[in-house]
Amino acid sequence: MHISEGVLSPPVLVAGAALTAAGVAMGLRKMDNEKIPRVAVLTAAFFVASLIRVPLGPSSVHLILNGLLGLVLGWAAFPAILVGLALQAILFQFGGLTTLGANTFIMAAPAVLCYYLFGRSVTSKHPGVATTLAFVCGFSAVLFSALLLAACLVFTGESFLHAARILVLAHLPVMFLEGLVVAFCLAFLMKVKPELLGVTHAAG
Amino acid sequence: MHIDNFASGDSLLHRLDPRVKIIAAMFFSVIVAVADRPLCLAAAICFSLALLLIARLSIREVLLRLLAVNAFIFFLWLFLPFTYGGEKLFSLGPLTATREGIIYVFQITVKSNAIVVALIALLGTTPIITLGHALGHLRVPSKLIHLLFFTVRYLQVLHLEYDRLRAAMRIRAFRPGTNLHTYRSLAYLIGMLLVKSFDRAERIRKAMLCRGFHGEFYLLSHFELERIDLVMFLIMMVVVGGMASLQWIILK
Amino acid sequence: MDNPEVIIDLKSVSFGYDGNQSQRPVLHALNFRVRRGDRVGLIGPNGSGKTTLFHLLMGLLQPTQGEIVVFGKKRQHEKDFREVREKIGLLFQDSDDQLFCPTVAEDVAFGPLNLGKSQEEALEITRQLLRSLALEEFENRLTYKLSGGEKRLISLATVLAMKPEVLVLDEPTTGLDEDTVERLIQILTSSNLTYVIASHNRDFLSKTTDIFYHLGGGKVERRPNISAIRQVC
Amino acid sequence: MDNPEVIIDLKSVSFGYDGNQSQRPVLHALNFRVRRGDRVGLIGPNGSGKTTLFHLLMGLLQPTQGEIVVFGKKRQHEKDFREVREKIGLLFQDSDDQLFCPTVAEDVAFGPLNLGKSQEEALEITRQLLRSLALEEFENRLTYKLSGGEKRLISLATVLAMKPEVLVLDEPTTGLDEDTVERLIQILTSSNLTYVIASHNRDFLSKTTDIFYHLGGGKVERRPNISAIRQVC
Ligand SMILES: Nc1ncnc2c1ncn2[C@@H]1O[C@H](COP(=O)(O)OP(=O)(O)OP(=O)(O)O)[C@@H](O)[C@H]1O
Ligand SMILES: Nc1ncnc2c1ncn2[C@@H]1O[C@H](COP(=O)(O)OP(=O)(O)OP(=O)(O)O)[C@@H](O)[C@H]1O
Ligand SMILES: [Mg+2]
Ligand SMILES: [Mg+2]
Repeated sequence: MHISEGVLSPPVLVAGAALTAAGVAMGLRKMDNEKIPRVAVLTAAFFVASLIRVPLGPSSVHLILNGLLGLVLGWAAFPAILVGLALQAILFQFGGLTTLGANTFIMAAPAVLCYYLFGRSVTSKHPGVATTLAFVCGFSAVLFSALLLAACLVFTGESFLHAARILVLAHLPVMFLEGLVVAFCLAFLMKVKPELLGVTHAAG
Repeated sequence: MHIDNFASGDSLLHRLDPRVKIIAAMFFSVIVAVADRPLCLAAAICFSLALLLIARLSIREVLLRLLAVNAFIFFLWLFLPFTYGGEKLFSLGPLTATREGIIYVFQITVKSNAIVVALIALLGTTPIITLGHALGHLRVPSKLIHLLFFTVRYLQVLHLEYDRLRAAMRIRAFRPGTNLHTYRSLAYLIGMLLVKSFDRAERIRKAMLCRGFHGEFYLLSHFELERIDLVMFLIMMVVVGGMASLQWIILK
Repeated sequence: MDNPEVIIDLKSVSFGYDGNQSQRPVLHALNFRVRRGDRVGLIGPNGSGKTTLFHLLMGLLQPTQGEIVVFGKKRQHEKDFREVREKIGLLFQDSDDQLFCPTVAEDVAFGPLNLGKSQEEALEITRQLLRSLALEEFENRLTYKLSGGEKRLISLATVLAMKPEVLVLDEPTTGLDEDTVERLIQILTSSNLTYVIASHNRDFLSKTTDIFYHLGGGKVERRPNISAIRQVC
Repeated sequence: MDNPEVIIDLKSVSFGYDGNQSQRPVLHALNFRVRRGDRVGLIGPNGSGKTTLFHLLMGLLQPTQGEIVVFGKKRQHEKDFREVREKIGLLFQDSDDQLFCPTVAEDVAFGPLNLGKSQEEALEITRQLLRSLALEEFENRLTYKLSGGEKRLISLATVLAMKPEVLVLDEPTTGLDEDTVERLIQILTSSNLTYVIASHNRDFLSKTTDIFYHLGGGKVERRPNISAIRQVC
């Protein structure tokens, strides 16, 4: 989910950059030097996970996993996603420099939102509740991202309205997929290493 | 996982001070991203192509990259010509394409590709770690730089770990498809990857303690601006300044 | 292809890792043949290419030259190897890389599920197998928290759950205590599977296998008995 | 404490991981003593606790029971171990855990910088050390692009850069080709450091060490020579 260079209007670019700068500043404040290696290794893990091609009908998609990333990293999601996107921009030329702010915000803001909305509740003792919330977390993180992306386009120009609407709709299957994957993944983490989800709370 | 694909080379651009390249790339990207006048955009494309030639990169490789980058642009071509108001050009069933709409998407296409090509030629030609050091000198917060360094450092390590787990799945006849079994298995794979990363981070922490780490990181790299760096910097700034004046001053 | 009994036939296979700065290939025009019922021991020093050989056989790596014929068919593409992977079970050298599900039961059931079994069938196979290996107590344990030896045995179970015709074991005894090694010998010798074992453990090999090959200099060579192979470890 | 020559003294140390489902502790009332100038080889099967022992010694894990006396002082708290870590250099089992800086020079200089050296001094130490190890060509290489053997040697350099009095090496030869092993033997034997090496490689141990311990069942026991230790690998 990247917006290419040259698409967004200057006000949207500036707003995206400013919001991301604030988020990153917040994330860096909450991440002292000792935590950098941990955040970085997990960032690398999420980066690798986002390269996995997941079949979806006749085609396949890449996972976004920003909901899960938010649960694990909390506010550090901002610097983590910024670094991830900068790497993608330099390694694969996805996204770019001027859109880095907007693209980061599109993915990181929902991640942090998920951290606040679901951070504690997904660790619920009741497995049904935990699974449902995990699904909702994965689903809504992508939904929020798609909506933010659409908003960026529509604020750039009315003429993008149609394209933006289609973009959100096209992401619907991805949202279900992400919900499922995050639910399964969270079940795994809760069983195997619940400390991983505690990282955020210790950091918060 | 290939990192620093375009960084091996010995062209003028490869040798240029990374700080110069970063600043030039920044100014260029910003100007082009907000520009909309044909002359300015034409100049931008020429500048990008010139950089590409100076960097002597494999054209094939660059085109392959551009193909992937243009997926989003292609998507816009499906919509914008028909939703941008203006003078009717042709109709496709109920849809009417406008002249202005086509010009608008064309503009976006040019801008996007000009920026990406310049980024490949300027930033792609520097190893990512060197870029990090340069950003450190350009006053990007050091926490962010170290986060970048650690992430790059462990990207391959984790990718190899992923490859091994994936091979373990393959030899047990795993074939991905659109079904719950696939999603569950891939989710477990991701979970295992995260758990292993978490454990590795703990071992790294211990290794750092053993070497006396007490919360401070240091950046060791230093760059020397040579005459050629200054000359190139001036040239690029003049070009970018020229583009800006084509956009905002000349022929207003 | 000419002999129906030959089930694995590597013909003049060469392989080198690109990444390897020393340009010398790991395997060089190697020939290796396994017939149904063979119990083969493969000995070679560290880095001689045992793991590489097994990965080529399973289609996880592609040879730079030569042919891989398994079950009478030449195997070249990913889809040719699907059948190979259903019938040949590989135990990885590092069990840490082989288990990825949260619980032992889920990991063992993963293979059968991939072979198209239903959840119930897969669970049934899992239970039965764990029982027959005297590992039933592990069913609900977390794979991540198993000890090295336990991981090994469970990895073996995940491979056996696919009911393979041939087993390929890459250094199965590393990290196992004596009791576990005994148990492994028991499991192997009481099965009537065809198998190939790469190991540094001569004692183990002489108890489980009767055909010996030495891997070195990129080639395998048959030896009349295990003591004809110079101490390597 | 009573004998000034003893520099490492573990007294009746016990340790178990909580996470370990099998409740048995990894180390049990273990005694282990190293004197200045000793060159100790430690052999034990996988999972016997070699790495755990080393981590206890460095204060990376806390014993559940027993005392850790290093350089004549009882070490209990994090700050007691700061001095230990300056004087004892641990080479980790996995070099990827140990080389965490982007470039070789930065990685080698990391320790000296933490010991309070200035940038110039640290860089000078780094250059000199790399030269003395014949690794000067690596100075500006990126750590993630090194091969396994190169990573090992550079890891050793990062440890040596802190000018430790004692070296503790956790399986230094795994994954190394013969030339690198030779080089390692050379570096170790030509130094006059006290060191403890855990390794499965008997040949390597017999060339580098002269006091042998066996770790098993949670205890270490001294053996007169390496062949008195039952084949474990
Ligand atoms: N992914 C890789 N990239 C580059 N070189 C590799 C890779 N894997 C293995 N090698 C090299 O190929 C050679 C053969 O390796 P392989 O793992 O097959 O040996 P092995 O006989 O299994 O050794 P061991 O007894 O240590 O398991 C070695 O020299 C090794 O360094
Ligand atoms: N972080 C951990 N949590 C729980 N158990 C652990 C942990 N690390 C090691 N263990 C267990 O402690 C025991 C000793 O492990 P250790 O790594 O010290 O052995 P080792 O002798 O170094 O083995 P190797 O030769 O494989 O390196 C093993 O049974 C292992 O499974
Ligand atoms: Mg091997
Ligand atoms: Mg160990």
